[in-house]
This record gives sequence, C-alpha cells and structure tokens, in this order.
Amino acid sequence: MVRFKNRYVLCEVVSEDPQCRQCIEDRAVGLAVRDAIGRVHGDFGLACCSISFTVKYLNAYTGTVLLRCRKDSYRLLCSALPFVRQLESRNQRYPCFLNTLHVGGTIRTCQKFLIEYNRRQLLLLLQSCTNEEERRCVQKSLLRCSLTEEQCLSGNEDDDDDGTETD
Amino acid sequence: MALSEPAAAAATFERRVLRSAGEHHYLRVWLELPDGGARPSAAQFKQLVVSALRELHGEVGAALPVDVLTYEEKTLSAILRVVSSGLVKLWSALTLLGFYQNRRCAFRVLQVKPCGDWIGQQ
Amino acid sequence: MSLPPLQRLRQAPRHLLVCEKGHARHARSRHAAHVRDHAYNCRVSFLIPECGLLPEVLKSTIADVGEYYLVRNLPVHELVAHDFIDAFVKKGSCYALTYKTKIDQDNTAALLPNGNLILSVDKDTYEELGLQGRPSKYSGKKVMRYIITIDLTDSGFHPDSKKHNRVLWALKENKPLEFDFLLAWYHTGAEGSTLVSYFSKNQIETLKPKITFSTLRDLQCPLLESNELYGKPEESCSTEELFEWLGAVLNQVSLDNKSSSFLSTYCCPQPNTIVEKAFLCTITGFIIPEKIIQLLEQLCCYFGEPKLACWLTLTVHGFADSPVSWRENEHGFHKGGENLYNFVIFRNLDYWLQMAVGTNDDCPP
Amino acid sequence: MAGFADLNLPQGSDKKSLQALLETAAHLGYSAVALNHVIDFKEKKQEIVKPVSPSELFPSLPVVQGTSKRIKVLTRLTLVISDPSHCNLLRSTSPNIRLYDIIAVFPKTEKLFHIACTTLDVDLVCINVTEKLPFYFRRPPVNMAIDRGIYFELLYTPAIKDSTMRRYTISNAISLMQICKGKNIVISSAAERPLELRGPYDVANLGLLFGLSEGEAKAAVSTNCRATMLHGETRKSACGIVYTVKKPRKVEEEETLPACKKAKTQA
Repeated sequence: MVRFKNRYVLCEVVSEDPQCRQCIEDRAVGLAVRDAIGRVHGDFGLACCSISFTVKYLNAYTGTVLLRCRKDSYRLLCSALPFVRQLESRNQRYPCFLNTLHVGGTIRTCQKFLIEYNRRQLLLLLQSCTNEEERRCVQKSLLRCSLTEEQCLSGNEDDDDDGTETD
Repeated sequence: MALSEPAAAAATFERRVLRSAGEHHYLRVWLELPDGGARPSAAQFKQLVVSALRELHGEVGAALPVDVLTYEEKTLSAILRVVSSGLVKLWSALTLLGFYQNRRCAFRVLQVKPCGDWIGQQ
Repeated sequence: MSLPPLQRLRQAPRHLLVCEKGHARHARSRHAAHVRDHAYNCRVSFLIPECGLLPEVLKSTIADVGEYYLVRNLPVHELVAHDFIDAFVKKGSCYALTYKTKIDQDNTAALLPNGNLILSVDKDTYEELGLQGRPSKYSGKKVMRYIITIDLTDSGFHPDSKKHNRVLWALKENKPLEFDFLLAWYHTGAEGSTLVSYFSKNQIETLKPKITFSTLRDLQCPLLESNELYGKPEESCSTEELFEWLGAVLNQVSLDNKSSSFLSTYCCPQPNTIVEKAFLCTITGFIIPEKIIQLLEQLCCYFGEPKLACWLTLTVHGFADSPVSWRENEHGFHKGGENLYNFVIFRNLDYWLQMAVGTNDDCPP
Repeated sequence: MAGFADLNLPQGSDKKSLQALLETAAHLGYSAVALNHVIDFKEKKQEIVKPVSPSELFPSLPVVQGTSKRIKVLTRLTLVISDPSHCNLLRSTSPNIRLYDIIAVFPKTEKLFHIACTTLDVDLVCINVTEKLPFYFRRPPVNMAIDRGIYFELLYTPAIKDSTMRRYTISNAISLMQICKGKNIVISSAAERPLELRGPYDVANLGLLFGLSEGEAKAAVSTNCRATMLHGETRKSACGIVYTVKKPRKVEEEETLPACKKAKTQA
C-alpha cells in the first residue's frame, strides 16, 4: 500500500458582489485557481499542482472552499491563491478574492477548524443582532455548531483520517 | 611604501572554507536559430530569456534576477548571470524554449559555472 | 537526498572555495606547494593594474613557459615500460594527461610527477583490466567508475617483478588501452634523451602555449586590503567580490551598469578606483607547475621596485577532465568540472590564495 | 560512467534530415543514439520490417564532439500496443524482432502497462507524455519492471513544442517518480529536427524538473541508457541469460544435494 500525503487548503471566497455566490461551484473555482497557478508559477507549477488537485468541498452559501493537492506542492498552491482575481461561470464574471483560512493534513482538522471558525463568526453576528427574532435564530445555529453533528462536512465519504490516499 | 617589513605582516596566516558560497551562477549560452531571419537585439534577447522563464515558471520565474552580462548579436552567444537558487529554473526554462518569433530555436548551454571567473576555460 | 522536487529546484550544484592569506616570503608559507600540487593546468592569466608595458624579466619568463607534446594513440603500457620510467619519470618531473577524454564518460589516465600513474576507468574496463583499484568516490551507490593507482617509482616495481609483469600484461595483452596523451617533462641537469626522440615512432607533435596580451583602459578596480579577507564595508572588498570582478574583467563584461538597467545589473564592487590601464596576459596550453612557480616568483619581484599598483592577480585553471585536482585528490565532472586557483599578491608581498573546486571534488588542501 | 545516449531518434523516411539529426547529436556530445522505428497496430496491418543497417545508411558517422570517437548508432523498435492481442507478436519469436538492438513498448491501457512491466520481453516501457495519464501507476508492476531491469522512457521534445504537452510531461513524470523513486528512468528526445535536440547536461537538468535527484538525472541520460543497451544485447544473444541464471543454480544445487542424501538414508 502506498500512501501519498496530501494537504487540504481551506479558504473562503470574499466578494463585494452578493451575486458572486452563484459562481461558487466546483468547476469555476477549480478553473480560477488553476489559472492563478498558471500565471504565478507557469507550466511547471501547474503540472506539479495538478497531481491530485481537486475542489474537495464547497459551500456556496458560506463561500467556503476546500482544496486538495499533494503535500509536495501545497506551497505552490497557497502562494498562488492570493492571485485569484475573479470567478467566472456562465459568462458571468465577478471580482473576488480567496482568503486562506487553514491548511491541514487531513479533512478532519480542516473540518474542526471550520466549525470553530463558523462559531466565532456566529458569535460576531450575535453581537450585531438588532431584534429578538434574529437573535434567537443565530443562537439556535450556534448551539448546533459542534463537532458531534458534523453538519458542515457530513456525507463526505472519503474523509480519510491520516490525510492520505491509498493506492 | 616600505618594502622590507615582511616579518610583522607575515605572521597572520588565515584560512577559510566556503561551501557553495557564491551568490550567483554563470551560464555561457548560445542561441541556435535557423539560418536567415531576424536576430534578436540585446534587449530582445533578454526579453526572450524572461519570456522563457515566464512560460515555464510563471511570474515568479520571470521575476528572477537574470543579467545578460555579455551578448554578441553576430554569434548569438551570451553570458548570463543568475542567483544560485534560480539556476535550475533558468536552465530548464532555456532548455524547454522552442520558439523565437514563431520560428524554431534552441538554447545551447555551453558552460555552467558557480563563479564568473571560471567561465571561458578551454 | 530525498528532497521534494520543489526544493531541488532551488539547489545549485555544490562547490567549494577555500581562501588563504599569508606572506610570500614567510618561511612556512605553503603557496608554492599548492602550485606544485596542482599538476595539470590549462590556462594561466595574470592581471597587473597600473601597468602599460611588461618588464623584460616577466616577458622572458612567459616566453620560457615551455613546449609540450601531443602523442596520438599511445598505448598506456608504454608509460609503464622501464625504458620510459628510467629515462623520464625518475629524472625530473614527467607529466602526462589524456587528451580529449571526458572524466564523466570515458576512461582517463594521468601520470603525476611523483611517478604515480592514475587510471580512472569505467566499470566494464575495470573488470576486464584485472588490476586492483578502488571505487570512485563520486559514482553513487552503483559503482560505475574505478580509480587505479600504480606507483611507477616504487622499489617493488622493478622489471621482472611480479607486480610489473602483471601491470604490463594487463595493459598490453589483457585490455590494451590507448589514448592521445599530452606530455611535458621538466628536468634539471644533464640533457638526456628527449620525449620527441623517445616517441619518434609514435605520432608526436610539439606544441607551444598560446600567449595573448591585452591592455585594458580605464578599468574599475576594487580596493583591497591585504588583512581583510572578508572586506570591510566602505573600505575594501572581500575575496568573493574580487573573484567575481575578475571573472567579469576576463570576459570583457561592462562594469558600470545601473541597478535599474534592463540588460544587466552587474557593477564593480564598492569601493573601487579607476585605473588608467591594466595589463592582462593569458597563456593557454599544458602548463607545468614548475613554470607557474617561476612566473609567480617573477610577479613577486615585480614589486621589488616601487610601483603604482597595490596588488596583482594570477589565475590558474586546471583541466576540467583531469582525474585529479590537487595532489591525488579525486576530481570529477558534474556540470562544470572546475578546479582552479587564484593568487592576489599585494605590494608588501602578502598574498591571498583562493582555491576552488566544483561538485565532484575533494576539498583543496 | 558511460557516455551520453539518446535512445529515441525517429527513423522517418528522409535520410538527409536523419543525417542532420545525427550530426547535431554528435555535436552536442551524445556518444550513442538509437534510430526508432515505431509500429502502431491501430493503423492497419503493419509488418515488422528488418531494421535498417546504420552502416549502410551512413557510410561515415560523425565524430562525437570533444572526443575522437565516432557516434554509435543502434536500432530500436517501438510497438504501440492498445490491445492484449498485440503482445502476441512479441511473444512469438519473430525473426525480424530479434534483429533490433532495443525493443520498446508503448502501452495504452493500465492492463497493458501491467503486462509490459511484468511479462513482456522488452527493454523499455514508454510513458505517455502528450496527454493526461489514462491510468494511475501502481507500485507492483513498476517494482517488477525495475527488478527485471526494464527502464521507463520519458520524452522531452513534446515539452518543447507545446505548453499543454509540457504540463502533461512534467505532471506525468512526477507521478511516475512518486512510484519508482527515481529509479530506472531514461530520458530521450524523439526529436524530428536538429533544433528539437538538447544537450545531455541540459536534459539532465530537466530531470530535476521531473523530480529526479542530480545523480539520478545524470544517470537517466548516461548509465541507464547503457544498461538498456546491455539489456537489449542480453535479450538478443541468449548467452546473457545463461550468464545470469548461473549463480542461483549453484546455490540450489548445494542446498538440494544434502536433502537428496537425507532422503536416501531415510529410505
């Protein structure tokens, strides 16, 4: 059995245009990232990163994206992410950028991080709530935010614990 | 200048060993072009080198400091200087360059030396 | 060695640079020994700042660098023949090096003045030859190259000895090796037979070193301080800076670029002065250490009379494909095969010696 | 180390361009090249012809630069196999096949790659560098090939010609390196024009891009090529096979003899 160490890069799509969410889909994100790698690291960088590169998980609602690549080339990937300028799909272009949240060796660590991160975001949201209805709504989501439920990434079957891929 | 005061000056023998100390590497290259057609000027030559780097290693590669120390338009030969950490990148980019202005071309790397002084022997 | 490919991209081939500082007239100075130990030299060049015309003494020393010989298709066993050993190896210093052989691909042979014959052979030849050797240090896990050393002046190597016969049989009948050889012989005392007459039945050519002179005008020269190998900011330049500058001068690189210039950003190290003229002489050929020592001596004497120049340099390049660098230190060819040294001689006869070797080499002595 | 070699110069039909290729190769410092005759079974019925004799084709071979030797020219046959039935040809003792110095196969599917690595009597396995890998490399067949002394061939000319192919070349090469750990790799050109050839040291440097170490990269254009040629010679002349079998048999005899004696005494 051969193990290949992978790296998972968790990032969020930040855009001023709320319409951008429509664009957050596997293909568009993958293309945008590839394009950035091609620009920053050329054919060689693209060739290195393209081994086992996929968009592993994507949440269009929160704008979270989980990318996977080989451990050897994650530096190339991470250094190219800031150069993603736009997402494009169905002939629509939206300027945006990717904010790297976490780099982990396994999907699980990324998941843990994401839950914690979302919790913090909700807490911030709670502070800025104006009416009681909103407040109750956010509090409810906050309570649901724990690792046992694994809301965010449940249903992702190849969630290998050691972040490796078997051959 | 006093010439006969060796004893005092001679006392200090000093030795130091530097491992891969040179900051730069030097390449003596020759651009092979099919006969006829325009030859690049010095600026175009440098542009060609940078574009080769950009193609293979992207903007990061194109940003490598490469100096064209000498360039002879007649023979299309040049001496390039590059920071040592970028040697492999530059060399591979030159190797994989196949076209100049839509004509086939080939970079022949004649010598690679860690110091400028070493180039040009034999 | 299992670096990820991306880090490998940042690694340049290894090389070593040894810098020494000493005094040319010091009793225990080893500078002459270093020259003597570096047997095979293909290019010698020296640069004297503030010098327009070469003194006669130096001129005659250069003219006296001496001839060397090229013998084509010389079987190696002729070098272990006792006629040859008695006539040349034991009387003076005999130098031989295979010509147009690549140390990383072909078989190579070299005869050192101390009487050691060194054969650097690939695995196939080694197995066929049947002589004892040791694996080359730089041929990796699977040994593909072997080094055989035969001491021709060994007392056990007399004619009819078992050892001698074995070597002769191996080189003559078992696996006849033939090379084109560069030869040079330095001897003092009575004239014996010459290499030309000895090898008259082989194709022997007498070659003369190629000498070129040039005068460089308005040259930017770095300021050097003999006590400061590392250089001092604002006061003097370091050895590495000098080395780089020397390379630029030898290759006629322009020295006054701006940091914003597109083509090249190289400029002369700081601090520097402009020298009105400098004399550059280059000798190429098969140059034996004895002659280089003479030249070095004459260059030291150059400062015997008051001169404007503060220092001068002497650069000696070794053959890239020689099997040894200094003494019997193994030399290999990875990408450049460099082995060279450079003297900087100061007015007070302090000297800097820089010795450099490339990837597949032992550290200089 | 052995001299540099380029084991893939497409034979083509034009003698003049081949001559130019040979001259460039010699000038760049290659001391041996192999003329490659490719047979693709997809295209109609192709006969395996006798290899051209280099000495007939070129009365005088160019001298390798920096030496006084002439360049050595070998013949090579490459079979592109896309169906298991194509392998039969290799198994059958076709007289013409035996005449080639080097035999290579270019497997198109994973199954054929497996067969090529484990059972076929070949010297080289070509790796696809012009498109995305149609399958993953698996360790068992690759290890088996390394044990059998079969080498994997990567080409660099496609990487010079086109940016997309360059990406596939590099990424396929790196994928292979992760499995074979840099062992048994040969890098050759497949150059059709002199301007597509590159010098041996340049190619060795390219090997670093493919994930080889410096030593492995240099071996990929020198010692590994030599090993491939020797492997081809062994296959051609059967005496090599006797030679390699000799040693294990000796051990076997020593071990089995006492056992026989034991059996006899017991009986």
